[in-house]
Amino acid sequence: MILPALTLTLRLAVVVSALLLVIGLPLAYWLAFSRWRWKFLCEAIVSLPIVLPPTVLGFYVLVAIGPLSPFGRWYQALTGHGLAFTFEGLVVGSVLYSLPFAVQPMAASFAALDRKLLDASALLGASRWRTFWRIVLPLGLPGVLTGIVLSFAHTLGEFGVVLMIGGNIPGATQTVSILIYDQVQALDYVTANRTALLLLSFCFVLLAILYGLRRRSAWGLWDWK
Amino acid sequence: MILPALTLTLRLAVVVSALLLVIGLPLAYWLAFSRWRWKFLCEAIVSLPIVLPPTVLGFYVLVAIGPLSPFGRWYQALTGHGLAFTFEGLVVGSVLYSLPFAVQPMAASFAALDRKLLDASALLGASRWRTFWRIVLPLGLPGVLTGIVLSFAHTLGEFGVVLMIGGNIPGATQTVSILIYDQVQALDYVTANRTALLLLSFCFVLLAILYGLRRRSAWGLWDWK
Amino acid sequence: LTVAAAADLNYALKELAAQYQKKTGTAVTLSFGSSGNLFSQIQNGAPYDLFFSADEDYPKRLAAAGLVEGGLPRTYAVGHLVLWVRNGVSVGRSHQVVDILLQPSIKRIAIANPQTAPYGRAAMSALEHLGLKDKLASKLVFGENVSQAAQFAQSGNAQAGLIPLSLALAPSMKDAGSYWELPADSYPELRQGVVIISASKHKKAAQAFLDYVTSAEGSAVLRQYGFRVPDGR
Amino acid sequence: MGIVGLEMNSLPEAGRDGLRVEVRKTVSSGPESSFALDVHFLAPAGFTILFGASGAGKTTLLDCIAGLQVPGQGEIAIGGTTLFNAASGVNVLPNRRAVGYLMQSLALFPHMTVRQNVEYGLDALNGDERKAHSREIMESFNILPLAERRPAETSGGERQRIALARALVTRPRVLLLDEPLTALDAITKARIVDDLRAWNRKHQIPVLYVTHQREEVFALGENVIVMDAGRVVAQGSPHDALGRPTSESVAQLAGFENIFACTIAARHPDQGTMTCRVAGCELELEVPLTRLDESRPLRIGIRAGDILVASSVPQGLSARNVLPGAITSLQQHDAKVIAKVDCGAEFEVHITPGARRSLQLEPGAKVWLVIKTYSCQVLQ
Amino acid sequence: MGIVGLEMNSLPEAGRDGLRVEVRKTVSSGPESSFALDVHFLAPAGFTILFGASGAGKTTLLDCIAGLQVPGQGEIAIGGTTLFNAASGVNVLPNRRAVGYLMQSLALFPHMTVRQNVEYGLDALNGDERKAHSREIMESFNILPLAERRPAETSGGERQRIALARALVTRPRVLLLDEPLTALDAITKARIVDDLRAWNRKHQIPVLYVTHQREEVFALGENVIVMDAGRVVAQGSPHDALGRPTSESVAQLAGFENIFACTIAARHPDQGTMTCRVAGCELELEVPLTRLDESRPLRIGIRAGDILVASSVPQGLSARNVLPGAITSLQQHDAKVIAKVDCGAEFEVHITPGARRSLQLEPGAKVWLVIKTYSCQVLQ
Ligand SMILES: Nc1ncnc2c1ncn2[C@@H]1O[C@H](COP(=O)(O)OP(=O)(O)OP(=O)(O)O)[C@@H](O)[C@H]1O
Ligand SMILES: Nc1ncnc2c1ncn2[C@@H]1O[C@H](COP(=O)(O)OP(=O)(O)OP(=O)(O)O)[C@@H](O)[C@H]1O
Ligand SMILES: [Mg+2]
Ligand SMILES: [Mg+2]
Repeated sequence: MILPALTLTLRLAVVVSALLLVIGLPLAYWLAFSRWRWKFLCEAIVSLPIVLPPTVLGFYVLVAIGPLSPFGRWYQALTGHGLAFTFEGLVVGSVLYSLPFAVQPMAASFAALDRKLLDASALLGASRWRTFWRIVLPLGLPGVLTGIVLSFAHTLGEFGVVLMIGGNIPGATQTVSILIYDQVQALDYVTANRTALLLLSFCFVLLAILYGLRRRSAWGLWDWK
Repeated sequence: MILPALTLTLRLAVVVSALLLVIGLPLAYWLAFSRWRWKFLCEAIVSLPIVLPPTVLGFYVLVAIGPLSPFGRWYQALTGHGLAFTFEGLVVGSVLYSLPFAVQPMAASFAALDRKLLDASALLGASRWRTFWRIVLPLGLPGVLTGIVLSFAHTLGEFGVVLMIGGNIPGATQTVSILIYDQVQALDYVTANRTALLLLSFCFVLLAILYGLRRRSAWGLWDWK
Repeated sequence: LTVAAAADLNYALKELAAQYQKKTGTAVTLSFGSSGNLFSQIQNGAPYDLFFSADEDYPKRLAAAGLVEGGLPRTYAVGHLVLWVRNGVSVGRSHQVVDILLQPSIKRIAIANPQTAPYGRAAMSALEHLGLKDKLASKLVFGENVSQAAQFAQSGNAQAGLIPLSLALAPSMKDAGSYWELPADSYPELRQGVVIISASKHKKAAQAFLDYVTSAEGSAVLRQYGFRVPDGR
Repeated sequence: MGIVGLEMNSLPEAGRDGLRVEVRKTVSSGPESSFALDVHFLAPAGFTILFGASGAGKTTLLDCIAGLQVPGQGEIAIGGTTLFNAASGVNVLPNRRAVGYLMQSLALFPHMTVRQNVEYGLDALNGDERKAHSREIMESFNILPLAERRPAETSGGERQRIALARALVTRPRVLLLDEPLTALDAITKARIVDDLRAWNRKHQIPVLYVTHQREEVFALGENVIVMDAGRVVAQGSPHDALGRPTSESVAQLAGFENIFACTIAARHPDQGTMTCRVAGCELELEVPLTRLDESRPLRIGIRAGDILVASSVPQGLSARNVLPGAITSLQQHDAKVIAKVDCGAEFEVHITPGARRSLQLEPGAKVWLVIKTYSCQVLQ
Repeated sequence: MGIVGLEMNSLPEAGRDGLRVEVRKTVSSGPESSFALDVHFLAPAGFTILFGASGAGKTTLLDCIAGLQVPGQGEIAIGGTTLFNAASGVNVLPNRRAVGYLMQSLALFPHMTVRQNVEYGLDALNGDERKAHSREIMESFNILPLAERRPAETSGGERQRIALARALVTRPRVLLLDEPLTALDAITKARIVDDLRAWNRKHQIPVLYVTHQREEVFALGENVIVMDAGRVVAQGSPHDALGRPTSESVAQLAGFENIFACTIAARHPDQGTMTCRVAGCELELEVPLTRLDESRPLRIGIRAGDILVASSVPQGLSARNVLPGAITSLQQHDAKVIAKVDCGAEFEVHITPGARRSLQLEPGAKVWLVIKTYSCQVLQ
């Protein structure tokens, strides 16, 4: 019971973090460098998902992807099944809910970069794309890493959205956090403690390795300061 | 019903954000500048609260501050009442749960500062304390702001911890997010939608003002780039 | 007076509290939650006076731990389990619960989590009794509690749900679909217990409110919101 | 040795045409402090020195050419290619301008090694070619031993050479160098100046070179543009622009140690001279004739090195100005003796230690200053 | 004019004692590239110039004195106060060292205005005093008009002056200036050098001043320390350290344009000279006598400006070295003509344009070089 939940959770967290990287980096780049006058409204909107209680957000997402909404009908027609109670549904909900945690630290660290370095890159003939990969991303890495760690950990722990959209189907949409929740609800504290300890140690090891690597600068990206 | 919940929520969010500023700034400073070799373990630990499902974390906190624990008994003996199901209890739980969201962006932006500026400050006779206030904090403001916005918004939206520790008592520990949750649970969608919309618009206005001010650099702190 | 109550009592208790306040002037603060959460909280010193559970188990456990006034919990209501189907989902002609559940148009069936929610357990044993457990096992989705199961069905993501009658009568559900009661012998009786918390400072008032709820007047309200009132009283 | 690595046949041939610049721009920070740039010049292939006091607008000008700042009005073009035109709205992005720019702040990439910095502009080449080219230029600039370090692990002068190598190794159509050699010692500087001249001979592109130092002007300059307060105040060969300055600011920059406010006392059109009276004293100087109005005050600049000192009245000399005076102070700086001589007005005179010894000059000694007419520059 | 604002009677009196430095430190980035600093000197109150090639270790040394880098071994003390001692583990924090340091990278605070930057070190004073002091020094350095701007809105030279003002306005016990005037034009530089000298007269604290420029050495220096590859290779007055260099690196830094490898051919103890043969040709030079071993090769340095040129065989001169040769090239730089003369070995000779004209020197012309014995420096 714990093993499928653990693999599912990990898969979810990895997929969500990866997607947030893909969505979050350009969004953060835009938030950091755009000169559009109404940008600040977008900045405010990006923070909004976390203002709603997760189950409530999950409920709205559930309605939005359900057969009563145009999107839900379109998706159903396209794939033959609904988005709710599937892994994809979980991903959609989690990405939405963790977006602020990923985008905000990234945008903050991009905005703090020395513009002169971006100028220098352009003057050496680099496109925006190349400048992003070679200058913005490596120098903004502390913020990007923070964003990814926060959204990864948050996806591991969050269960409100996941429960609402996923329907707690063991092996399919039951994550470890739902499992622990269930065990606590069932007053089965011994098992719950064990599961929680497992999740905590696992994450601790993961994060310790990550931060340890960063410290030892095994990436060669960190030690220029 | 909504008004007491709203004031309570705001009070909670403000107190929690303020406390996180007080706890988070020194912690972030330490994480950014300490040279202790085991620091990376602390970095990992700081991220752990969000790995647990909020209700489960709330449950553990409840047990830890409840009359069954030594701490709970001590606190009860000291103050005459328990910590659980009080505003102070909510604050403790929320601070714990939002800590990573506050500390991590702050630490990332502190770590990205140019050390030469800190050296220059010291050479002009400034103590660490003064250097922190005059150099580290203003230059790390984007990260600090991100941390505060994330933890403020997260405190508004989170209900798992709060529900567990506070117990959904209208007027005392029922926050807006619990209220919305309650309304959705009661399948009273019309009221729930209204309350959610209210919370969202309120936060949107708040954040838009914040980001707008920052953009207009009314603080005079932002436009040196 | 602070009353902790299971979520399925939401509408019924609100009405009862309003009537009671009109009658006696005593204000009743209602705090809804899942019975499990409320149980944990009471164990850890929550300042509730009364606890209306959705089953008899949690009150019994509290009683065993010596946290309640008087020996055993009182049963104030018995729940019904119904099959709720959204409008627009084809239910066939037979109108037998078993036949409806086997309709091909029903791809997902929402129930509350049987591990934690009494109505979830009841739903599982009903399915087993009707001989559908294995056939439908892959179609089940689990809500955290009965409300969430109702939401799954109400939002159309699940085509059917096994939920308490009390929720099926809620305004937003009543208009959106129709329900069929499950045979009463297909699941164990859903007796809901109530206890007065021993740490309460308002035990008299709590007793008075409890008496009101179990009075004929209170029982009528409970019946109106989809509960049966227990036999033998 | 020169920088042979820069002949990259694989890259398109750089344009051989001049740089045309016409820029008007106002930068301001608040209502009371603003700076206006208004320049217009043509820089042919080869070195053009931008010379001007601190704050004259040199960096602002280069930023506009590179596309980092947008001028309010004007046009910038290399040969036939328009980089910027305010009227037609053309504004080529910096990464498409093919401009090599060594910024005053260097802007080295802190997270890359020296080699990676230098190779950053070479991604069009394949790995081996890139290695070879960067290696060659790093060798030439004496930074090869640092190749695998990061900029923070190098010294100030080393950083300047890294930035210079990074800007040169690409094949720009225009090169902008903002005070590239300030942090270098004389020897290293001389070697790099040689390399730059060789590079320029090979590439024949316009190079705008900002410096404050006269030696660099004369060592590199074919063409000098003197800027003051956002405007071009002189342009021409180093000798023309700095040797015969016509405005006081250029004169000061060019090192006229003696500048006197004068009025015209008499004109001698037959001799091509006029007599000027130094304000505040009885002194008169014969200077070259100009068309200036009698009534207008003018300024005369005389280089300290152009003044001769004699310990007795000089006889049979062609020089028209022979001014008796007394030495007030003597200071030896390096191989140069700076004498202050009071002839009514105070003159600064530079002589050699040998001359000092042979003339036995001491403070208080009576001397005669000999100044050729053509050593006196009339400044407007 | 000076910097009157710096007499702050409200602050404690700065120490009048010298700076004693003894530092050994190795910095490395990877196993194959490391740099070792090993210096030992005493700097009295007043200017001490640190002179040395790029990468000689000047900045590393200043960082150690300021406490930004920690030496591996040694001791640093001002007067009686020990700032660092490896043996006893003393290491005073930078903010308690009372060291004023103008870093090579300036490190201006980007989020503060110029005024706030300058006033940063003055928080011990009350508002009015602080305003007055910062105003005075900003006026003196000509940056008062920029007071309300941020560093990003100023020019490179202006930034340098802001950083200098920021370092001077506090009342340090030691002042470290790392190439403070590189980005300034000659006039501004001269004015600030004057201010610095006035400041130094008033404060009498040790000032370590890093520069690459000979003029600054002679303008400011009472005491020069020449560094090379992490070591002190010469120390003394500017004239002693640079004028009579005893190592080749100092000679190059000091501008010996002619350096020849020689062997000793004969010694003439009675005349105090010896005859040296320039390697690779038949040329012989009379140079001052040294105790050097015959067999060891030595180097002779001769300044280009110390060599006389004659267009016919000179008669009746005390100079011992008269070398016939032919002019191979003539180049005019500014007011100086650089002639290359082939006398077997090639000599660089600097003459004045006037001399060139009167002697009618042209490439190919036959000339005689006259070199005094004492113009030949023997380098080890
Ligand atoms: N944002 C601004 N607001 C007002 N003035 C500015 C701003 N930015 C620059 N300036 C002024 O513009 C002038 C020109 O600056 P620029 O950097 O072009 O000078 P520069 O010739 O490069 O000087 P330097 O030799 O010192 O580097 C300076 O006086 C500077 O103070
Ligand atoms: N981390 C490091 N690893 C190896 N070598 C280093 C490191 N940091 C500095 N160096 C070397 O130490 C030497 C001295 O550097 P320093 O900055 O003191 O030179 P400098 O005399 O100030 O030169 P400049 O005049 O160019 O500023 C340089 O050769 C530099 O490359
Ligand atoms: Mg400049
Ligand atoms: Mg240096």
